[in-house]
Amino acid sequence: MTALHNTEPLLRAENLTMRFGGITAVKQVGFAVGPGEIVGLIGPNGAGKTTCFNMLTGFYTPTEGRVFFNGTDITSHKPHAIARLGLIRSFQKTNVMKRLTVFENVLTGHYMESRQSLLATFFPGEKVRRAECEARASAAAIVETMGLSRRMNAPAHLLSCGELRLLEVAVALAAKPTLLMLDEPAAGLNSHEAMQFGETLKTLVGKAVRSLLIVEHNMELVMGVCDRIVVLNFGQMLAEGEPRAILDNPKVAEAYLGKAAA
Amino acid sequence: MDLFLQFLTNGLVVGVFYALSALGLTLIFGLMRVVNFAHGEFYMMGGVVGWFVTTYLGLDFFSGLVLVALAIGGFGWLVDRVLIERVRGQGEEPGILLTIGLSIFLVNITLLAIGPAPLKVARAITEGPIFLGPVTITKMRLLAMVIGIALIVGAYAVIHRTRLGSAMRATFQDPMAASLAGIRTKQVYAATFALGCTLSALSGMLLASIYSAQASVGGLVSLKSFVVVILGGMGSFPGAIAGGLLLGVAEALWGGYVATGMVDIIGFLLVILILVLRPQGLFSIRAERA
Amino acid sequence: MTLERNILLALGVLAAMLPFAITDQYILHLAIMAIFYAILANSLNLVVGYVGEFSLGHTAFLGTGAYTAALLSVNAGWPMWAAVPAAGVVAALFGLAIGAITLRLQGPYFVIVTLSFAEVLRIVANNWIAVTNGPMGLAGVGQGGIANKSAFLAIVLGLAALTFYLSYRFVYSNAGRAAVAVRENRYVAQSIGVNPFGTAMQAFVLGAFMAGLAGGFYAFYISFVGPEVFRFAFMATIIIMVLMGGKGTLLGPVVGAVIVTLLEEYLRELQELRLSLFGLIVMAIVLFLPNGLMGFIARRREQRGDVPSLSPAIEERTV
Amino acid sequence: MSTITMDAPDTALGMVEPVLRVRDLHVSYGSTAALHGISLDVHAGETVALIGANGAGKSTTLRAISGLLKTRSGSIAWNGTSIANRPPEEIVAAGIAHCPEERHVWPGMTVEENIALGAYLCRSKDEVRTRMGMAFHRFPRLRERARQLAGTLSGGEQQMLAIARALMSEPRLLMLDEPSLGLSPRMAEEVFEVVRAINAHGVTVLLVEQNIHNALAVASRAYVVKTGRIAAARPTADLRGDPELLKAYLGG
Amino acid sequence: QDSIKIGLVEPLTGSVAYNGKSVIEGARLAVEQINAKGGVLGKPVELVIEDGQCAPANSVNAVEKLVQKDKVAVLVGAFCSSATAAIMPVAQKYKIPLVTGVSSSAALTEQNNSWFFRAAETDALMAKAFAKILANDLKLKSVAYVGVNDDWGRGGVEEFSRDLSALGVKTALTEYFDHGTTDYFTLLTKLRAAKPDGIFIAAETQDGSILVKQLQEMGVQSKVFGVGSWATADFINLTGDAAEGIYAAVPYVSSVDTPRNQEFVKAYEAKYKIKPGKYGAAGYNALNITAQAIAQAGSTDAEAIRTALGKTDYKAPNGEYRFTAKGQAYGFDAVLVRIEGGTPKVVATSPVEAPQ
Ligand SMILES: Nc1ncnc2c1ncn2[C@@H]1O[C@H](COP(=O)(O)OP(=O)(O)OP(=O)(O)O)[C@@H](O)[C@H]1O
Ligand SMILES: Nc1ncnc2c1ncn2[C@@H]1O[C@H](COP(=O)(O)OP(=O)(O)OP(=O)(O)O)[C@@H](O)[C@H]1O
Ligand SMILES: CC(C)C[C@H](N)C(=O)O
Ligand SMILES: [Mg+2]
Ligand SMILES: [Mg+2]
Repeated sequence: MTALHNTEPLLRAENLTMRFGGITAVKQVGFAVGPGEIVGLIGPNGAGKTTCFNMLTGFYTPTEGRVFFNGTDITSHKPHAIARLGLIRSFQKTNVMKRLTVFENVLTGHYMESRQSLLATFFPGEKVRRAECEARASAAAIVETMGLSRRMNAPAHLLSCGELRLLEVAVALAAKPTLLMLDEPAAGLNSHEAMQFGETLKTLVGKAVRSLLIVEHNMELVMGVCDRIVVLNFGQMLAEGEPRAILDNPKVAEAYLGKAAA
Repeated sequence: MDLFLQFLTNGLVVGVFYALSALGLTLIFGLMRVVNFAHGEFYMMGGVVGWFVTTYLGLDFFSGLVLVALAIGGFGWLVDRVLIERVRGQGEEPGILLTIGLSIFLVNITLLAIGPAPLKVARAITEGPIFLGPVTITKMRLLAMVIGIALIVGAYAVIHRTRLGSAMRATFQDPMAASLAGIRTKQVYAATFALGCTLSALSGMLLASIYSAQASVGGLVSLKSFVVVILGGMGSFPGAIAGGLLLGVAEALWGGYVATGMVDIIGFLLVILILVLRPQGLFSIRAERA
Repeated sequence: MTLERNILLALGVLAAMLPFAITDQYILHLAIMAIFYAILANSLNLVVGYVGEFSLGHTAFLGTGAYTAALLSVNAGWPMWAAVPAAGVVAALFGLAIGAITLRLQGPYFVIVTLSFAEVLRIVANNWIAVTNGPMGLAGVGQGGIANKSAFLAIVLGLAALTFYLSYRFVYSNAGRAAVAVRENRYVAQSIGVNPFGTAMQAFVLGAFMAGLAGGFYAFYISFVGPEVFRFAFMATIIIMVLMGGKGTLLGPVVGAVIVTLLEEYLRELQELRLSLFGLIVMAIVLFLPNGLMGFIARRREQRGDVPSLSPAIEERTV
Repeated sequence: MSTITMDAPDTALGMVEPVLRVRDLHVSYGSTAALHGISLDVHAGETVALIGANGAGKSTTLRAISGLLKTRSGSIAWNGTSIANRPPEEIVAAGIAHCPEERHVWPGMTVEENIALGAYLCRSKDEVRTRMGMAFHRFPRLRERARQLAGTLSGGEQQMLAIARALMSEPRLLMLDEPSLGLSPRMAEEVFEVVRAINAHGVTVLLVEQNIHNALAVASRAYVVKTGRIAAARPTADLRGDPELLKAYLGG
Repeated sequence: QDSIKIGLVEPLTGSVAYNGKSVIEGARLAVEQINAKGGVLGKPVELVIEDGQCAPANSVNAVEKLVQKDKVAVLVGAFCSSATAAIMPVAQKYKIPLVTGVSSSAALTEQNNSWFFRAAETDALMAKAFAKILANDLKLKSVAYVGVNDDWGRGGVEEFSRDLSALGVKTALTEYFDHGTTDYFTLLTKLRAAKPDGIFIAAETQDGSILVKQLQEMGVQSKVFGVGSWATADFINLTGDAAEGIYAAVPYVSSVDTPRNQEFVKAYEAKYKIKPGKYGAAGYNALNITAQAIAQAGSTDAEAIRTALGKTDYKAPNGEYRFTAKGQAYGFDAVLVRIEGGTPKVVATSPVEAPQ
């Protein structure tokens, strides 16, 4: 059993299919993310990457297929139930709590760590107080890591587009993910910032998070951080492999990279 | 069977009236997303001003109707520019509070001006029953139905077939993008609000000539109109018609076969039931994804 | 956080001295009503301000509480100390049942479906004559019990202390933060493990419980309960209090309740003009203090601290 | 419609009156200032890029030009006429299109309706139809999804839609705020092809772009924005050749 | 203190404000006349009017204010029976006499509240007074009962149907409708199918006028009689020719041909440009009864006023008012009218007797 546990991937998707009315957005997609891995999910616009994310994290119920996380079948679980297992995601369309400050956003991210009984809510004891202190300290540290300390107490609606992307990642980190899934986290960062961000990501894996699944169109970033890459096209698997191999794959170049790769 | 037919007819007539009185709200609440608690008061003002212009200015019903449409439309325009404009884009709550205040003000200022008595609005045509087989209906009701259906179809056409209609929908869905497309959003808001008020007032006068006008009728009209709009699905005209007819017929059948004593419960039970089954109402679609 | 707590504590201490300080029965009555409304507004605020969904059916809980207390008192002779907590519990159960249906909906749909529940209950109360005595209502609640205004003031203060303690704890707990997360952005909330339905339900039931307590108190204090406790007019008053004071703060509803109670009372002098003026004042408050009085104060503090706010022109709608 | 002031012969850029002239622009959100005196010129037929770190004020500059934000002080002149603090509707009508950050498509309308409304100010139905044909030609993906509600499109599809919509007004100055955001590398390239093509047809382009390679490839000049000020104005050729310089500008 | 204050709690806003206003008109007229004659105990009478909105809580608030702040000697109100029921314990607690000229629920006088006096008919008393006349003169074999769905409407329907049934009149149908209903076609469809000889309706002006109009639109031919403020100018104006021939049982009608009534009608018309109706008279009477009791008591002492109220003998435009031990008025005349040519013609008069 223990031996098997080691080889068992953290996340495994089998045969995922998603149809919206007449449109099949994702068709029979299967891939896995192993412990300690950084996997990239790429593909042309509308290929079905975000839809995959939504199926993996319970925001959509797959028309067909199954999802396993840490050995449990999480297909069609509720999003929050999946999050509680340690599978945390960010969104492609910027989603933050706009009226809260950066710090409050990140503090709220610690929800799962600070969960408590109803009794403790109304009659908090020493334990609750200590947990609260720890959460605050951790929140401050995460804001720091993401390079947002300058904006610590600014309400989120004051941030620029790029800063918001960083804040989203910070909130996701606060939830202490086992597997972190990021949907275009570097969109809105300039080339230079994106590379810095990539470095940060690499330092996270193994420490703050076990594995990383990342959707991103910034090829420099993807090639720089990913151990393995999965390519979707028109909802179907197009290729899978090491970054170098993907770069050299003519089908990927044709469908996705365009002339730049040539 | 004859009874059933008569109930059904009653229900359909009242259903059209419900749809008609909810029409203004479909624009203002359904499309513009202003939770307008003063809707019933615009309806009420339609009746009261209608009474005033037919009784004191001696206008006939139809000229009165036109004058009422203009007057309340203009008033609605002002309300939007002076009041609603200031709380736009701040979420639902300020609008709710504002229109509750407006509704309290309008009812009571009307009470002050004309008193609480029910008022009689001149009728468009002479009254008299028409017998269609076993079913009785009156000429005035038929006329009101025809006008009502015409207004509903007209409003639908404006929203879905005209440039102004597209501009309205764009403005309510994303005002920033709309202004970048060259749409004069402030004007569009005001025009929509005015149009909604006009429709409310028209139905108010039309129905006041069948029933009667009174300063305090607004509350019930607001409540039922909200029910109709929600039943049909926010912002959907076919939905408003379906919601109105559904409500009318359900009430008629319940009143007919169970008891008239608590017919008002039907609308609310329907809302609860339908929203449990279809959380976006009958005719509305969601365009939102994670 | 601590500022709000300290102000609340100070207010509580001040209020606790009221029964000794005031002998004028009329002022005592106003004080009791204001505190009663503060409890009610606070309970609605838990839903409106912290779950972020606008409930128009809060009178459902006020009403079930009031009817529970009245029935227990009139039919079974329960004393106030037993009937009022029972009212809270029954209202909380109703909260659970109604919440199970309504909290699946959002936005305008939630607004209208909660209103529908209150109306259904009103119509039932009006027609189920065998139990509720229909439109005639239940008279003589708590007869032979407490009749002294100072005693009622002490009781309502006790209830206020309890309910504000509970709200304070809830709002500043992890659960309260989760509720705010749901209010601010459902997607984010879910993705960090918050169950939007469960969290909203907690706040909803807590609010229902507190409204039920208020209803139970109301039944004993007025000694009469009729179907109009479910009416929208009641609801409108509570909404005005919450929004005027400023939703999403604990202090706001208290301020709103006191102001509206006094306003309604002192506008009496104006006779017929009273409600027209009241409507105008409500509108003026929205226009000039769009976030309520507390929001206004917060903004003033913010401006001094130079934290600006979003200009509405390009504020984004969180879809 | 605004008047065309000049069609001066191709002389050195500095000699000709710019079509867009921004001087000492100050803009704030509420009480915090975001721009502290931006000055820039865009000449007819040029493609100019605004680059800079996160939160530097690039988007704010575009918003002020298109009328979404009121200016505190400073001037914005379009073909010699001041357009500062005019409402966005008028500015669009004068020939300036702004494709905003974050797409802002109308979620409850179909792709087709979104595109058609981009030409709201064009009253000729035939003309709108030709322009729509053009849009679908540029973005075939959108033709496939013509009847889909825009809110359900993928991120990149929405981005294409936003660009297509901005082009529908056939502006004389096109302002694009991060057009490649969320686009696949291939799609981004295609979009820049479109930008080049439009530019070749005489449309002036003002571009905010995070993908520096693309930005520098398509633009002839670039302004570097740093905390609400213009830190440098360079021909893109200079910047392309000097990665260190670039790094210094973009580091934030 | 230079005036004697009487507190009046009536609905000035809300759905029954229309009727509440009439009560106030009557009361104002009474006060004007009293003060013109030098007031009471040598001081002018002052009315303090509060809006109770016919809601229990608001009425209680109003009473608290009237008693504590204005220190009124007597309370008059609060129109709807439910609101009156809510303020009765307050009046008792503060030991202030409470007179109502309107609230008609029989239960009110059964609460052993010795501070409460009802200067109005109850539904039971009206039914007893007219059931026989209706059954015999209109030759009714079956009657359909329709009432507004509140305590008053339900009370009226119950009392009339009980008394008429006792006389052998069959009940064809009983239906209630909610206040503010505008469309009665469904109800009337059922009613038409039940084919009654007569239709009893308990409804106020707004509901009643629409209902009667729609009766005509539906082509229902049965005889209509009802209780409520029907014999008023407003009602007849709103109802138009559909009002022709209907009967109404009311405690007061302006066309009663007694000198005292004619004098009242003249004064009322002079002041308000409209003939008094049931509620105008109720306000007028309640105020006169109160003022008279204060004069009798010789002081504003509450106990003394209560005793004096118990001994009331007031000559009203519509007969004489006395109170039973429980505080129920009797001795005044109720009338049955028929609307002919746009005016209510008195068909029968019957003194309201003290209930056993
Ligand atoms: N609710 C829906 N209804 C209809 N079609 C949908 C819906 N959701 C997604 N789609 C379609 O499914 C396809 C896949 O969308 P998805 O968002 O997964 O793409 P993506 O790979 O994330 O693309 P991008 O890189 O542009 O973000 C798109 O063509 C989109 O239009
Ligand atoms: N809606 C807003 N309300 C208040 N402040 C804002 C708002 N939008 C931006 N700001 C502030 O204005 C400054 C400039 O923002 P702007 O969006 O123009 O930056 P940007 O250069 O476009 O950055 P990015 O590359 O991240 O999009 C930032 O400091 C930001 O915090
Ligand atoms: C308006 C009516 C319902 C008032 C009624 N007479 C009552 O006692 O309540
Ligand atoms: Mg995507
Ligand atoms: Mg930007």
